[in-house]
Amino acid sequence: MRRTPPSGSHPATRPRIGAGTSSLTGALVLLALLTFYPAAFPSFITLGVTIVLFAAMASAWDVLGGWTGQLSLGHAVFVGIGAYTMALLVLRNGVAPWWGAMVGMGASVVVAAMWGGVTFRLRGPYFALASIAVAEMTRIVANNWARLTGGAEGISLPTLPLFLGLDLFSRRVEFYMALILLGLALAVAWWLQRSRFGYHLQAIREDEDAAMALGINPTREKVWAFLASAALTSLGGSLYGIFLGFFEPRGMFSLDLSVQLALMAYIGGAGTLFGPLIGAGLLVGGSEVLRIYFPGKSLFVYGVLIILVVLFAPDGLSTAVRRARRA
Amino acid sequence: MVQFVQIVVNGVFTGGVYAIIGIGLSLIFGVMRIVNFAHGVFLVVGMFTTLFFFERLHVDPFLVIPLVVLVGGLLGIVLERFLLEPIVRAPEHASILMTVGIGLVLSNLLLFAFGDAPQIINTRYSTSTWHLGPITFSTALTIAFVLTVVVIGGLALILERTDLGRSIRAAAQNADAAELQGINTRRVRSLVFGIGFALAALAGALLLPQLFAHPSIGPTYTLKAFVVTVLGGMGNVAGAIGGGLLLGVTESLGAAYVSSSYRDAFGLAAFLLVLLLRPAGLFGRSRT
Amino acid sequence: MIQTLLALALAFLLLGTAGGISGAAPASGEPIRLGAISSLTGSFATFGSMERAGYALAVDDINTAGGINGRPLLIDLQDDTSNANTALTVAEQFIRSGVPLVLGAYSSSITKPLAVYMARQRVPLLNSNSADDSITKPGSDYVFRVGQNTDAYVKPLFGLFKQLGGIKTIAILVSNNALGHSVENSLVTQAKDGDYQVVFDQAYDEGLTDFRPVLNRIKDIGADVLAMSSYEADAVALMRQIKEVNLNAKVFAGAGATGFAIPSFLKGGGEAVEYVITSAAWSPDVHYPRAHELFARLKAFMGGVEPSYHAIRSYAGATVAADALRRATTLTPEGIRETLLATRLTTPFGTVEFKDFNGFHNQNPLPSILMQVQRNKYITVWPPDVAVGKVIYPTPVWTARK
Amino acid sequence: MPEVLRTERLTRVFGGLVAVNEVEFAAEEGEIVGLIGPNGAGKTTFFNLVSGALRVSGGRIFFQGREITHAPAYRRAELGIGRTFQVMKPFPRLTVMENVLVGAFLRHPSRLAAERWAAEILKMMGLSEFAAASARSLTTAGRKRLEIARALALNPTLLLLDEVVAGLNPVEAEGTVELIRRIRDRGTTIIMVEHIMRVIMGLSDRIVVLTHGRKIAEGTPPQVASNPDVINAYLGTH
Repeated sequence: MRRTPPSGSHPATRPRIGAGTSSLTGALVLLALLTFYPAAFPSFITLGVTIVLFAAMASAWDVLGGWTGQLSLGHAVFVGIGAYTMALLVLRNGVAPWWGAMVGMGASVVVAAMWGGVTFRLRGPYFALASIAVAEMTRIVANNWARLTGGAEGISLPTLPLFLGLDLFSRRVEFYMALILLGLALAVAWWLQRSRFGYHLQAIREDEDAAMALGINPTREKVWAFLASAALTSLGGSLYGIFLGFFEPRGMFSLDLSVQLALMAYIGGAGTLFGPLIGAGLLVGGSEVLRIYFPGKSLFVYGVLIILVVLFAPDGLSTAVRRARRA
Repeated sequence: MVQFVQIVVNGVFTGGVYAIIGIGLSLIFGVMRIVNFAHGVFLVVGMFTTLFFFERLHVDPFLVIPLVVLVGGLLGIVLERFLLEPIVRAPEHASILMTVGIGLVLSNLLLFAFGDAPQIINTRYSTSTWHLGPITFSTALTIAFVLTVVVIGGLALILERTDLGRSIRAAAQNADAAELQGINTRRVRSLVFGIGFALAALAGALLLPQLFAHPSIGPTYTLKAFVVTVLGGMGNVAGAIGGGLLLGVTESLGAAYVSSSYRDAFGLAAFLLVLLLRPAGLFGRSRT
Repeated sequence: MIQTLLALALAFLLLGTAGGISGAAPASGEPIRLGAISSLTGSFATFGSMERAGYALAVDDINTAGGINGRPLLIDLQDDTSNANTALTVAEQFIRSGVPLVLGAYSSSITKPLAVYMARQRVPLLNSNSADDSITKPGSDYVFRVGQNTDAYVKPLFGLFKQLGGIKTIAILVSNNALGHSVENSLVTQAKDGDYQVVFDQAYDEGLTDFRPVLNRIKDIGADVLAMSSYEADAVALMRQIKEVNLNAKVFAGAGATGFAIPSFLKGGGEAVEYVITSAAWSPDVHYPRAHELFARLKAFMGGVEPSYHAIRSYAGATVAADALRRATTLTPEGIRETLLATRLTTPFGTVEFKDFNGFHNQNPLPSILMQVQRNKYITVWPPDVAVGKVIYPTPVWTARK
Repeated sequence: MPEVLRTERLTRVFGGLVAVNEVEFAAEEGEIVGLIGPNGAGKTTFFNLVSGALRVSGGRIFFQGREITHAPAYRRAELGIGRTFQVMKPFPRLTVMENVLVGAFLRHPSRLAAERWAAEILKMMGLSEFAAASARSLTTAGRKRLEIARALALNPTLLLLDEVVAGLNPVEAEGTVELIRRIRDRGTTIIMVEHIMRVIMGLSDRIVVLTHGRKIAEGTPPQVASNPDVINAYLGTH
């Protein structure tokens, strides 16, 4: 499983340290540009919300999956907890959705702490398999525990209070909320790129034994990464719940959703600042294009794309592009 | 009591089929360290291959099994050569992504070729039964079970007695060491993936007379295969048999006496417990 | 990356022209465009192709007959890829492009978020084929349903039970999804109202389906009726295993239509599905005008594949939409909504009107029919006024069959 | 001289095999102790036990008088035990600088200070010109140095070096030997495993010999070299 090192060393052309400022500028410019999206594409705001929201959730996934190298295929659990906690508190207790989202975030963090505490002793594919099991069990419980979740028939959100005078059901409002969330996720990724904690996570990803020999407590750092990842994903889930207005356990806790988040990050470039964003844009935007140009064949083309990316850009597109630029 | 025995018997027979789904996955993981997310789709490919022969040539599904196995084996070898061999040194997530992509492509090819309606075939033994005292046995399931036992026995013989089997086991234990001993691990990987695909296809052929084929049903089987493999120990071929039987019986008893709506959860709970408490599987020796 | 962006932009421009269905017809002038959303790919694609056939033939017929007051009708059918996000994306584009009415979607799991969105946008949604009660109960002013809801599927069963007599206990086994639970709820409520005893009530997980343990339990308990609800292939597997474990009941009922009421049920199930009674939205042998003829045309359109009732309901949906467009004074969403309220139209599917009753809102109160499998054919046996055959009751025990 | 490391009856069993068998070992501050023995003698296992990468099966380990027998590896690194890996474990996707930085963060939480300290280490190890290169692009010699650099970034009291000279050409080897001396001169205690006798005999103040997991001899290089048990152990296995 180890990469054979190319022989011969060469001094690098440009140091990575200090590159943080330029990527920060890039992120800010990008976010600023995106604020014009609803005005530029008024008929495609829904698509925009989906892309930005999934980009935010994929970035959140990436904190654990990309930066820490712990492949989770169960992140839909946090999407589901975020959506359900918010919606159930709105429907049953009349709690405002933003407070509901906060409670959901808390619940997600608690779940992540237990989940991580128990399964982080597993390494490699075993952790991934365990995450599938946790997510599938959560889905089954949510599907059957009708008294808590409304069961397989799902729940809908007919009305929501105004948020600071804004209608949360307006696609424009949803777009900007998703954008704020994306900004938050990018900020976290930017910080990970250069902070001590971020380097700890990367060291764990690269080699857990070597990381331990350098005084890093992998379980503790992984759990922290998981908590951050879960909290952000959960916020995304709350927003996704509002966006859909109706949802059921089968969709919200689905393995498909978990795999999608991972795919977005990997295809764009896991453990990079913009990778998950690029991946989400490509997969969500791309499948809309495919739907129109290859009616009925979009999933097929999607599969071919995944294969091509793995063969020719195994570290993701953003990494491949950066490498091509350097060469 | 009779009913209990009946339910356990059902569980054992279903478990036999689960075992054969799991063995291929386990073998592939053991030698290649690849968690094959396309495994269920391979099974569906086997179903449709069988269906093709059944409908075009009007041959009994159980009689075309050698053909199905051959098709599966060849497909597996080709896939390995062109798509998995190039990324053999890449990090593990690459192989997971690759198999996800392969699964999507294969299931959509099936969709183009066979359409999206679920395909059900009706054979003489699809609903027939035989009896042993008060216990009823499904004929289709019995044939499937017997064939499973034969195939697993054959596979065990190959692994234990032949040079190929020794190469496979050596590669599974330590690829680098096997390479040093002059074993062509590249060839072994291709063969193993071929065998894995063939076993999944075989499972598809065995299941077709009782269940249905649909291009998008693959992931359900993939998940079952994961559970079986983890219960038995990833990479432990013999363990997969135990894992399959255990899953079959657990689900049967759970569905009958607890609740059928939690059926899949019982298997998953066992899966998680085994992962955490005995990562080498219930039937494996710990390697650390 | 730039190329992708370009492709995206181009796609945006093209969208809206893709997938339009309009017949070459006497009607001329600027076409009137409606949106339709269905699952042409993905897990619901079987039904999407049925809906497509229904819409296409309806547009043909409408335009041949002079269109909408002389203008041709165009139904812009877009694929939601069996995914709610996509359906919402498409709906937004429809609304922004000024479509006054949207038809769709197929699956309840997509129609429900779509309905929530359309109601907020104040553009009417005309649904033909989603069964879930909650779409029109409580529903909204902007959501209209042509097809039967699950309550309506279950109701005639109890009518039949009452007539047959000798039925006291019911066992319920449904798939563990929205449709299954919706049917289950209707069954439990109506059983209670009719003083029937529910002796077994469980859902099963879809997918790899070994029903034997559950069926053995039901066999142990014993029930006069086994009422089931399943998608497609599960229904066949279920009946096969019922035969296998030798589980007998006076009535085997497919209470939620769907898997029990489609042609592949007969083909795949063979003798195992004989005598099964299933609710159904429609059958080609019912006495509605042009029903037979339409069935034959749909079959031809689909290249010989036997159409299910979904195709007929989509046909009816498009017909109802055209009727509302003809009567509307203004072709605005609000105008169409108001005319839809006054709909009363006889279609090959049956009479369509939108009523408020029992908590339902803008729901077509058409009852569903019951069909029994006799000699591997569906024979309509209920309600008496449309029945073409007699129900065989009680179901012969397995050992007594040839 | 104060004692830095001591093991008492340290034992590790794998299945039926006793890889390290009741080994009594001690190292004093500022010492270079050589650990030698034929292949499979248990040297690397001994390192893994001391660094915490493996759990002990029996016996105790003391570091600066404090028992660390059951402390996890990262805790031992915090206390001041640095190590290199025989099978090198660089962080391949990180740059050489970042590799060292990860270790430097242990004593220097602020990024600026950590960077300064890492740069100092790189300079000392002669890796400065590769600071921005990715770790996977280094040659074997470069990686071996990186291993040492990363361990040094911890500012360890005790450094465990596992075959850092083997596999280098004579010039590179000479450089590394020189480095090891310099590290010791800064006051770091070093225990090293090395197959190249010339190197270990030249560097070590004291040598401990393991065979089949047992300590069979201990003493200055000349004492060990003339010990009949040691000669026998080496000749006996070849």
